[in-house]
Amino acid sequence: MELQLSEEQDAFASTTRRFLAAECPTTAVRALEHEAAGFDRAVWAQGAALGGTSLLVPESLGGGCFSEHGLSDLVLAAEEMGRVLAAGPLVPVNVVAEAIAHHGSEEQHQRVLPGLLDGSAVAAWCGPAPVRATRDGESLVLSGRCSTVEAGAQADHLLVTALVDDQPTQVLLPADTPGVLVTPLDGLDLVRRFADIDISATVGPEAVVGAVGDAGPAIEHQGHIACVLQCAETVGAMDRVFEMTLEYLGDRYSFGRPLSSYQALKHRMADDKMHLESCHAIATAAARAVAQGSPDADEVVNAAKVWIGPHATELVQDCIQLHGGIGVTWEHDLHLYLRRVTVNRATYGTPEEHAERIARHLTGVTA
Amino acid sequence: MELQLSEEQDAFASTTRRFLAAECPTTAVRALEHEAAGFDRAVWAQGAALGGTSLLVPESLGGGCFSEHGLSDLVLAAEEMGRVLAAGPLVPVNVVAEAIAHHGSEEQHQRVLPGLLDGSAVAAWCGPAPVRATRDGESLVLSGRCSTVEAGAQADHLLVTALVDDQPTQVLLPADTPGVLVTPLDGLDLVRRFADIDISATVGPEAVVGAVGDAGPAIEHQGHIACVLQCAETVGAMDRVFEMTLEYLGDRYSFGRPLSSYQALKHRMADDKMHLESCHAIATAAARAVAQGSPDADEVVNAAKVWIGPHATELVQDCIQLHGGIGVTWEHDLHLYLRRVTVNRATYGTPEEHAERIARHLTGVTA
Amino acid sequence: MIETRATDDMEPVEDFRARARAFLEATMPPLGDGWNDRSDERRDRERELQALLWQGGFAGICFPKEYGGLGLSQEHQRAFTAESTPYDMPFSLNVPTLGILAATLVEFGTHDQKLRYLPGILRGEELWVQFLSEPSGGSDLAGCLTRADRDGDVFMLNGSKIWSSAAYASDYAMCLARTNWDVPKHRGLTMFIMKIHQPGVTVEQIRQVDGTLEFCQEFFDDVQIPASDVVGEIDDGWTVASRLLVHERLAVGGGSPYTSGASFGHDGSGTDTTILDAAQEAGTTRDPHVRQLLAEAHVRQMVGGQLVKRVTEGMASGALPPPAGSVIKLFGATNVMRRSEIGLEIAGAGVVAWPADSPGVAGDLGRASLSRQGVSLGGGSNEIQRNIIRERLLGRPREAAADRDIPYRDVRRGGSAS
Amino acid sequence: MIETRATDDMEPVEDFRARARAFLEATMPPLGDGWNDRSDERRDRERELQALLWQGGFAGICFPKEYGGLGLSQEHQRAFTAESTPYDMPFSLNVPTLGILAATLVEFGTHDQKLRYLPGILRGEELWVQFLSEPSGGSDLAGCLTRADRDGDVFMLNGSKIWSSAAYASDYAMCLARTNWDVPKHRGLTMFIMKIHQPGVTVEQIRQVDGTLEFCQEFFDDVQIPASDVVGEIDDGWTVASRLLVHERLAVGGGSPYTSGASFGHDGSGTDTTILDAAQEAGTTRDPHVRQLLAEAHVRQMVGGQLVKRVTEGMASGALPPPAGSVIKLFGATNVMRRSEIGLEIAGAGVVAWPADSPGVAGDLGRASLSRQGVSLGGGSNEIQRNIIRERLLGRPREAAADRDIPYRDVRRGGSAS
Repeated sequence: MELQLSEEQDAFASTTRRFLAAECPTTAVRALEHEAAGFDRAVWAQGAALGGTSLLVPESLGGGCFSEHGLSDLVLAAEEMGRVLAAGPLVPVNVVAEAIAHHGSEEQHQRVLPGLLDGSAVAAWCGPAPVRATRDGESLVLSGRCSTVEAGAQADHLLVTALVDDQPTQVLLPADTPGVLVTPLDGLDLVRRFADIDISATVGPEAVVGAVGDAGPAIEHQGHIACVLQCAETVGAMDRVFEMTLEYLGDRYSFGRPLSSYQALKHRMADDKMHLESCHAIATAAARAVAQGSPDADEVVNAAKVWIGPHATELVQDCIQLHGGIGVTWEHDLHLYLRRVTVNRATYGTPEEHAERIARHLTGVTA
Repeated sequence: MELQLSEEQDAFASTTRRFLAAECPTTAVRALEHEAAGFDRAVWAQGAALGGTSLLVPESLGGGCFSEHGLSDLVLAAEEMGRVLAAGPLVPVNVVAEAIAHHGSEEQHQRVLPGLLDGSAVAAWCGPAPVRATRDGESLVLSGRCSTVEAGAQADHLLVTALVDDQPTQVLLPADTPGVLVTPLDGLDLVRRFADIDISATVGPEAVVGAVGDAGPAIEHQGHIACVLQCAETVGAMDRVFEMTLEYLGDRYSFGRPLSSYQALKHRMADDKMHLESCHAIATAAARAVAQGSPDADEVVNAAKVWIGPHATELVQDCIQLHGGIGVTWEHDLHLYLRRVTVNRATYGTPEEHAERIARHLTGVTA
Repeated sequence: MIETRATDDMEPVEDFRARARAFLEATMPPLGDGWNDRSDERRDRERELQALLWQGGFAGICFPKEYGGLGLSQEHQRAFTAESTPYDMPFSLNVPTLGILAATLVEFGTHDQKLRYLPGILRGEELWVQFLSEPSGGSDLAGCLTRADRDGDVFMLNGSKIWSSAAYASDYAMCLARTNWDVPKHRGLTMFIMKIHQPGVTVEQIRQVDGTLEFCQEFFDDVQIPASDVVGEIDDGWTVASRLLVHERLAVGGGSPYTSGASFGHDGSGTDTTILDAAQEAGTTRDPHVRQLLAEAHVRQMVGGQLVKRVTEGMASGALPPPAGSVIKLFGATNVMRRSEIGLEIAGAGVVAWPADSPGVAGDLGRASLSRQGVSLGGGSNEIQRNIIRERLLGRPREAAADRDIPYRDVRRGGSAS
Repeated sequence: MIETRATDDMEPVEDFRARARAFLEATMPPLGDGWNDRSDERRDRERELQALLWQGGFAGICFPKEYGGLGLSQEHQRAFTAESTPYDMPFSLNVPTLGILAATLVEFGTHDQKLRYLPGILRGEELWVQFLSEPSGGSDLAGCLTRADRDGDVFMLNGSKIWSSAAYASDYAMCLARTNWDVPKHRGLTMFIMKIHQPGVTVEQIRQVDGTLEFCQEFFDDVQIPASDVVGEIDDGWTVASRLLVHERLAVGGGSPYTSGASFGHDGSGTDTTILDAAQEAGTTRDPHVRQLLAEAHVRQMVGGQLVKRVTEGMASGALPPPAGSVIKLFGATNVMRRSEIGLEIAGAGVVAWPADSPGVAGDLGRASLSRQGVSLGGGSNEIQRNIIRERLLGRPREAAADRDIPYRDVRRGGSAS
């Protein structure tokens, strides 16, 4: 998180934290383990009412934010959600809301945004990997699979990337479009749901978001937003786990001394603190770069993912080690955090994929 | 080093250690820094007299060893040399002596072995990378460059790999063969010398070692011997550096306590000890596998290099850190050790190259 | 120290090997997939396998003859183990029952105790477990709060133990309890043999992150133990516990003379094959970066194997002191951590989600990574192993302890006892 | 705490920026290759560059007006630094002279001391250095054995200091010495201003592994210092030294208000360009494994930059306490270590040997790796930074010290004083 927030941001962060503490304790996460949706729609709607789905949408379309760039506000919510592992499709709903708000038609605005903004509807972002599309008069014939789509089985709307004449195009489909087959998946996180989506459908021109063949920059921007939110969530989770571990080491005695007095453990906590601060720093930089549309946004986002992904799992694992045996029990919350950061590490591009993008920037050549 | 040695091996190791302590202290290494040869031929001859160049040569040809396999004895010398960083072309002389003894003609035996065995002559092993060769009647026309050849400029004999009709062949050249241009190089180690050797020469059939086109297995075996000796030397250096660091930490007080009492340092020494033992274990296994001609010799040698190369530099660097500022001064011997293990890491195949060979074994495919 | 060499009055090792080979071929089932199961069914199966060894006269090769063993040397045991690799064996009886608890009993038990308990163990009828760790104690095993109060010929135990393996399915435990609160902590402990299924003992299984229920917590409520079941001397239980821990490191490392059959260990990061399979599943075996990772994972296993060999041989011959076992333990644990990391990297996006109930290799690697620290905690944490290496193997200063040389009742014991 | 904000009575920041831009363009030479030289010639050159700043009225932007500075805010300083990036600047005067010693003098010096010393510093005429570390002391700066014995208005110093940067080419030092042996160690120290080139002071240059002779050891043989050159209070030198160390961490991290011009730091592992060049030299830029390494090296630099920004801004605003500087220091050092390792891996066999006197990029990476720990030792070792982070930033228990609260003459000081 930024070390200095505006008054409005500070108020938003505090409200969010209070709301999450009341409505989304980790006991609630555990209770949702066997719920198909993985989140509570009533709680989600309350979160939406607090602003959780509207910050990337302009005021004119029912959204609005506190600072110059809605993303700078939204990462505060993402980080708070990470701290408690709150359930809910924050990334896909916001990414799709942003996309529709900025590139959608008026009809799409009216049909889709109100539900996303009040939390009554959910959208899934099917990512940059495209399905095939061929033209059939005014219509597009889509076919292909979108793998491991977050909230794919919970979504009312699917934002799909398709290649039309080899050019990236985005299409918004109702989830119940004939020819759309959604297969829910099992996964590592207790409540974050993914699905495979097979598409074999014909859609009219009204489904296209923006202009046909013109969606490249928008898709890249969506990927950036997804990564920024994910990194903020991960850093929030790391922050909380670190805090829990500090408390644990201070309370616990071994050989007549508090665990926190053992130098080997002290030095590991110092290293963990350093890594935590470095993750905050690069996550913040990525959020800022994307919010401000900096020319180096792609590079900074890639760097954030490359750095935070493995350091998050490493830090949580080290904190588990510092907790001793209790850390690997089901009863303790640590594994919930580990599941979340492990899943985040591997979604919206693995660290290795993002590193490869950095290498392309650096060397000017492909592998 | 093997934890249990035979009586003869134990005696050999002790004699070697006493000899090296007397003749090859690190002050001697420092004194040789600006000597072109990088070693003292008189001391080298004494070491040869103790067995340092004859252990891989059968008794019938003037060599002989203490145990079943000469390499098991020779690694003891290599490890002792590593402990004091003794100067001298141990690897190339032994590799070439073994090659000539086992594959050379009688004429080659008589011409080359006595000098190598009594230490009056030096040989360079130009490695597996081949120069080109074309036939000209009975003769071979060689052309190409051998890069970074250890003791290349000190050698009287050069064992060169050439491709004849695309088949690996080994050729033994006097260093003063017309058309052989040796360029001495500067380098990281104070006394270990390397040279580039450009060859553009015609040689008669008497220069060929073994049969034309048939040297593949011999060359691989030579590479194994080189790696095994190098790993033993590196482990000897690590062992000594670790020992020096234990002593230092025990003697030195900070904040009224011996440095060795600080838990963070204790844990690092424990990790270093673990890595040291693991390097001993795999170095020993590699020596045994090559000595006994095990079918998995290549795999174990590769593993030894992959493991020991980076762990050696890491351990020495950590020991430098534990020594504090004095560790990065010219006056302290630590950097001599660091130079040696850094050079060893990158010669006779880098760890990455050896890892790639392991991957080939594992996956059954090439990159 | 534990090494027993073959002597002339023993059956020659090669003769024994030939007999063992014939017996194994005739009797033992081939090694199948299930050997690494931690299920109750598998445990029962292993009791049966142990009974087969007993009936064939091959149980307890290094155990004393008078208590049902064969009284042979570790060379005989190694020959048997080498011959046994193609067969299914009672692997999990090795640790903790045979390698740790029976070994400790051989060393400290009275003649009567050994007569009474060892044959049952060797017949596969009795599984044993150690009750050492406590909920509030962490690594500080001697900081034991479970109390044993004497009443005539009986001790009354109250307290709780934790992290015992499969106590719910086991028969006996060695349980450390405090019998004297007025002396410094190491000097007021006593080791007891405790029948697990008896009044006053409640065993609860602890659900681990990987879903297993193997580890247990026990609660003692006026549990009665006859004084004849004290192991070693009263108030000298720490001596017994310390040796028990040495046996544990040896057995876990595969260097115990009392274990039979190959020691596979339980590698939380999956085998080489798993990681390689994941690369194959992802189609990345030709990627140079993936190849470096595959090689590293494989090299780590190879080095680990050689290190176990070096250290166990060194300990057996006396070239290395018992604390060297910690080197193996620490290496194994760090190996699991690094290999788990490699597994995650190679599995890539495959760790996130999978078709219902079929996680595939990548999903398996992801799930295994969740409990990877288990190996770095169980049987003495990495931190404890590092202390042992530095203090006892390298012989350097002990960590300052605030509880040394003062009556244990006066020691600070901190906040979060659970 | 150190942050000074622009106030209404100051020249507006943007006006100042415009003036600075014009001055820099007209006066300062463009940034060339030599800025990172540690040679004596470069040092003289930087004295001249500082003199140009002084003559132009741009020296000491945040220093008080009465001592030759401009009395402006850190915002002015940042504007100036931003404008100065294309130009050659007296970079090495920032550390230690301006950012550490002059900063400490501003905080603790008497009016007379500041009047006497600060203008000379700002004119580039005087280089300063700290005399804190001692040969026997390691990280324990307060375990100072150099003694200062008072004789009327003069102190007589005897002892030795080490690891001072370029003391042989500098003019003044702040030197910590023990003035009282009968109190615990932190309470018997005094900080002195010492003229370096005077009778009784011998300066020896220490040859480092990388061949540099920048670091020095000093020997004091009845060096006389007038009592008027005591900084702060007698016997309260540790207060001064502690703040000096805070200024050091800030200045090294690039967060000092007293430094001018970009802070490049000295990165022992070479810049990104070096590592990339090595890959290009080796023809491996398309190798996926090398690409992962190149990316990691680059990401580390990016993250390091963002961390410096976060922490220095946080410290300036008070959101983070001064010990946070240790996070930057430690990160920078671990970065150098890891980047050095990446460099070695990418350089491959190129680190071994090279044509006479032309090591090439790979050889440079090899040679740089030899002294990589320098960054992890100088200015407070990584171990000390970790202690600071844990104890002062996270506020947890101090490491046990055997020398606390006892007269320093009774403290054990161990074997190998050199």
